[in-house]
Amino acid sequence: MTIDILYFAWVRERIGLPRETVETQAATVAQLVEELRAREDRYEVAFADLSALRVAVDQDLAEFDAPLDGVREVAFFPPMTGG
Amino acid sequence: MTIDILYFAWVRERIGLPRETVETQAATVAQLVEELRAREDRYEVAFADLSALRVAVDQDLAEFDAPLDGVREVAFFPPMTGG
Amino acid sequence: MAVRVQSDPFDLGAEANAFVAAQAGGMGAIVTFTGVVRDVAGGLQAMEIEHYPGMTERALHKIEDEARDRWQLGDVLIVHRHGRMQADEMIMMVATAARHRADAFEAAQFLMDYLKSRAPFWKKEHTGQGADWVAARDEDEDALKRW
Amino acid sequence: MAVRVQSDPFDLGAEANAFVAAQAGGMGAIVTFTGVVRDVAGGLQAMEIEHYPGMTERALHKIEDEARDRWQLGDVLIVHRHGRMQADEMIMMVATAARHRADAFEAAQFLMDYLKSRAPFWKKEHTGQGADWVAARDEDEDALKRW
Repeated sequence: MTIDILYFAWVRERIGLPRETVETQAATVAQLVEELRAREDRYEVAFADLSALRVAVDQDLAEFDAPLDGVREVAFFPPMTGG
Repeated sequence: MTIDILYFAWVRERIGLPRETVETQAATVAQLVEELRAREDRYEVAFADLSALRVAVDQDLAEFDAPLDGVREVAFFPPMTGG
Repeated sequence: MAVRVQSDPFDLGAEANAFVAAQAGGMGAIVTFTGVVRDVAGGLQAMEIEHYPGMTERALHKIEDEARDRWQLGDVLIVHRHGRMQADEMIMMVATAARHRADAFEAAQFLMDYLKSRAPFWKKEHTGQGADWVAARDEDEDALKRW
Repeated sequence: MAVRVQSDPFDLGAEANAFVAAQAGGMGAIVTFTGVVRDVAGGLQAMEIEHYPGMTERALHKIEDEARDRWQLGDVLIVHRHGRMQADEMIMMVATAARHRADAFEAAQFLMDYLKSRAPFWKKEHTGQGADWVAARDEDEDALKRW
């Protein structure tokens, strides 16, 4: 399946791009992360500490074990600091 | 001694005047209240239920047993409803 | 620090903007509370507010001093009207500035709770059926217990 | 109900006055919170706020819906800027209207607590020494536990 992946804040800066489209068979966000980490060092660096990351699935906050079935958009970013 | 007495809200309306100056030997606010109640019916009516009244002595909230020594101004009014 | 008691209307927007502009650089959190004349039952012709000149300002300053002892605050503003006003007119406002939002929020709530029950204002509602002094609410007295 | 995410500055005073004017007759209590860019250490050249278009609006509406489930509210307004701004500029504001002041205060605090940690905004501070993403504070995450 085809999924849009978005990166924000320092995750975007470490990976070096704001979004990309991937073709994946990953069943969960965690499996998608493993696929990305295996690609290149910059992904390995960005995803080194998952406790420092948050994930949104189709624009709702989610956990790393969230399923990807039917999902169109996954976003990775640090804890939010608005307000 | 000479004391200015002020009345506010329905206390003012029941007594029929906003302020008056009295000559008194009362030692406490409660004794002053007894002197006033003895004067006329309208005072008796206004001071019938002390739990419905508040008192300020020289512009600070006080209790009915507050001493009057050196005091220049005593005010009686219902519980406050600002804001 | 400013306490104003006045019969004239005030402009919340102008007060709020001026309040923010006057803060020192570190004050990132600004809270305002505004009280508006409510016409709950329908038929309110006027709200009349009586106060105790002299004691009012004294009481408001004491309440502000107390808030400053409890929280780290920048400026504090209290504006309260007296006299007659109509439904939907603004009665009063407070504003607080602090580095952290918890301080600004709590101080504003504290100011309001004390102002309600400890500052010498009395409200009278005029309707077609006559005029009645607003009774103090037990909840307002109870609200003081949390501080 | 209004949620606005914008790069342009907003006018707190104009927003606050329009918010009060738009309320139905029973809403006697209005609370606003305004967040201002702080330059705590001195030397802040700019604050940059990144957000997640689409999810941001969605998250803010969810937070507002949650507040409406918990308190009796009139209107709610949330305005949040993104992009670059300077020290002392206003970053964001919320406003709440309610019949009773406790509802207006609590709802505004709730909106702020959730907005801080659950709406996708990220702050970056630019100084003479470079640029750093602002770290989330444990206190902000802890603040959610009271609700």
